[in-house]
Amino acid sequence: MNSKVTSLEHAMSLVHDGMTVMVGGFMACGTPELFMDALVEKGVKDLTIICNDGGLPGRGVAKLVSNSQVKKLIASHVGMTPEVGQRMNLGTMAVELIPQGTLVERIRCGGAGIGGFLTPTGFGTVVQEGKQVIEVGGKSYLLELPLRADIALIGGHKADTMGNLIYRRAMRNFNPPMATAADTVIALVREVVEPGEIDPDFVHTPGIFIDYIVKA
Amino acid sequence: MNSKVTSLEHAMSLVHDGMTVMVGGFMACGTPELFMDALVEKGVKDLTIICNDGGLPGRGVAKLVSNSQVKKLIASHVGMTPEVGQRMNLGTMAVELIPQGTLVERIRCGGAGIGGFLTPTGFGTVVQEGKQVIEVGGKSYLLELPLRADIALIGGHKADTMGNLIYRRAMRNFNPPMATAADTVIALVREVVEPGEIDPDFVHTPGIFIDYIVKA
Amino acid sequence: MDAKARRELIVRRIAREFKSGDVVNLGIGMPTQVANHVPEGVTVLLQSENGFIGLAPAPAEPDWDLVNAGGAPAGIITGGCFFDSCTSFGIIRGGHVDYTVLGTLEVDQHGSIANWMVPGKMVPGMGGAMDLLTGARKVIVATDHVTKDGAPKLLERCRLPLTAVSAVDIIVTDMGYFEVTPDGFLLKEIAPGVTVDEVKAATAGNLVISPELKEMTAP
Amino acid sequence: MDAKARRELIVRRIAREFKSGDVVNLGIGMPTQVANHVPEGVTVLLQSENGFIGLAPAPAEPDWDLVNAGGAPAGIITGGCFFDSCTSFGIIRGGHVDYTVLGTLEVDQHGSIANWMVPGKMVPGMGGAMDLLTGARKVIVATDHVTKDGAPKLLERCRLPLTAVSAVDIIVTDMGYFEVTPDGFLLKEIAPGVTVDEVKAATAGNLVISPELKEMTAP
Repeated sequence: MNSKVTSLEHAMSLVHDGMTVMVGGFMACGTPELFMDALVEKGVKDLTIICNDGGLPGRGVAKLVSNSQVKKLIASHVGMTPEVGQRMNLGTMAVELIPQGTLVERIRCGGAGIGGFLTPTGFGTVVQEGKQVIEVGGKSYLLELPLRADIALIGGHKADTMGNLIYRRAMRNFNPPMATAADTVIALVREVVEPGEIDPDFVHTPGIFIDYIVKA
Repeated sequence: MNSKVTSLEHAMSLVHDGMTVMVGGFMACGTPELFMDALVEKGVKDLTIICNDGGLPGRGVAKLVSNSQVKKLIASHVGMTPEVGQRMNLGTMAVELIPQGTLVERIRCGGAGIGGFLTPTGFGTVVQEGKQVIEVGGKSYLLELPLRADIALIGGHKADTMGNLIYRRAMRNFNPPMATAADTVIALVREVVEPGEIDPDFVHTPGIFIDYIVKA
Repeated sequence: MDAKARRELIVRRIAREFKSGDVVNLGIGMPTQVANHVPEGVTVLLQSENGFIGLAPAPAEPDWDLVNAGGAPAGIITGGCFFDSCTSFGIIRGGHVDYTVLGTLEVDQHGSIANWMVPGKMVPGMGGAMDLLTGARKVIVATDHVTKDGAPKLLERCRLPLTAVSAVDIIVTDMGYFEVTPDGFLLKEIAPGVTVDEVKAATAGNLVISPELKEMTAP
Repeated sequence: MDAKARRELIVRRIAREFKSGDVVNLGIGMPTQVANHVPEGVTVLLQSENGFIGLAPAPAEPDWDLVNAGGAPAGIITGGCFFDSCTSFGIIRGGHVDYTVLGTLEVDQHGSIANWMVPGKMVPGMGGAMDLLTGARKVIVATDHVTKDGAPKLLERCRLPLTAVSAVDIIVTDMGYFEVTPDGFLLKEIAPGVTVDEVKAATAGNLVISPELKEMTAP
């Protein structure tokens, strides 16, 4: 089988104006930072970004926000990046806030062919607005729908050339579910090894989910 | 913290007549075989067993079936154990057949506080009977509900005394989701080590899900 | 052709559908044999729904922690990996399996398929078949064209309880290669020594003959 | 008491709720300090919702792959483990977290809580708070009893947009320890130097005084 390793340039050529892009990481931990820099340089615009949060000032998706490349940000928390709030208030960027557990489960559903799921989270709050409420066993749940993207940009620690991936420490977070839920999945890793060098019992993201690997 | 390691005798004293018991494994691979033997010896009865399959003749949950300890078997496949079919036809044991992906996802939901999920699997078949059909984006899905048990009996390879577990090869199958979806979870493992001896990046089942460990 | 030769023709033809890197799940029985005929230079990744990618023949000394979806000893390729059943069916249901190949009792011109139960007979259970049929990107049915009694298996509508509705894309039998289309079974390739009239006589649903009908070869 | 002493009283009291092996998630701000006051001999497992069990102070040399839910460097105990956000919220939503401790803007006698947004102000987002509130087995609110302006934070009904409905079990303030009951806020322990009348005056919802009212000590 051909190696999935490609150049940064080729990988970033797959991201176009107006696309929906998932970006892994939590407060920029596990975010493929080099991809953020490359997208700033490339200047691709009108992106819809799905990410746990807005990053930190000058780190993570905040770089794309500062450079006015984001049309809409779908996240659970943007409190660490005041600029997100400013742009939201100015109306120059839309922000959709989703409870973190619901956000990650919607992404998982998008990758796992599940048409939706019932969660108690957000019942009786503004999160409920516009959603179907379904009672099961006397308890009320919101029906939440799957999320998918055109591209997922994820951050890993080590990969083999077949795309089998491992993460280190807390960098895993949103990366594994996002790797399942986009038409094209590109991983930035620190180290690339040959197939067989990662123990098959301890692969975090199976290689079949990964389309391209870029070595940082 | 106290070690979660206990004796086979104590662990099996927690299983009582009439309980719903999840048993991990796939065609007896990854099934805690010693627990099956101990339950046969103990003679606990009227069990509702949730398992991927009926095991193989003389292996896995087939041992409990042969010994007339199972009131109802919930599984995706029982074709390898003719005795299951015979008892079903004689009316001495109830069998509920569920598509494998739906079965494991129902268990996951039971452990993850999800009230149900929408799957295309089984739409337009007998699996649909009695279920709510929900349309999302023009596609029809069945609403499937969570499954939980009183006890989950799972099979692992190695554990630390805090319950952190790893599996080997294909023995993982239904064990990790079942470990999340029962009031009491008991794991049979081949080796017990001290905390810290399993790399925290490569734990398959976090120790918080495990109540008791028995060394085979 | 004897039964063995007919089946070899079917599985050899199916094995030519794949390209390198495709993720393929093979059902038990005849579909399993497809793995033996994948052309040289093409590397497919076999998914085993009990929890791994990279299914390979069992080593001489079986490892009972490593079995296939039938519970028999198996192996894994270099670069394969293991996961739990949730992930396995996320892969299946989520469209990450490119092809599944299954046998059948009946298949109809709408792509609906019945291959898991015969009322009144022992019911083995659907296992992962319903998920594979709804989830795989392309579903290929590998089947003899008629039953042992000579009755058509390709029907206008399935009569047995369905395994999935409108799920089948391609049917390969000992008589030909068919695509399921809105107009019915589209015969695209015909087996050596078989006539179109014979196919028509042995098929119960709408049959459309491709204007580019070719011989079904199995090198 | 000054603000620091009041907060120390609150977090010390909360830290005495746990038993060894409890899985605890601490919100940012005052709740984080609870970790510093868990009695000797009690080992709780701190869950960090960004993906691990066994949150510990950061080592001297920070590892930026290992941060807490606020994005700051953290550590992990021996025997802790990492997982992805799906598993993390399966743990939270599925009732595997024994206690969550959160601050609040308002909490009401029905256990509903409002702590994530003030209309017209910058909205940071709910993060994992809504999931923690609905999923944790016991929800403990750690809060000053009144706002900076002296207005009650314990209300008959929350006025701000809710974070969760009927979710809170216990409220610990600088005035006392309260259980949320069908009859309202049940005052079970009262802070040193505070009178029941003072609590009444500072609380807007139904207040019930426990017949076994004790002093809230924080050794």
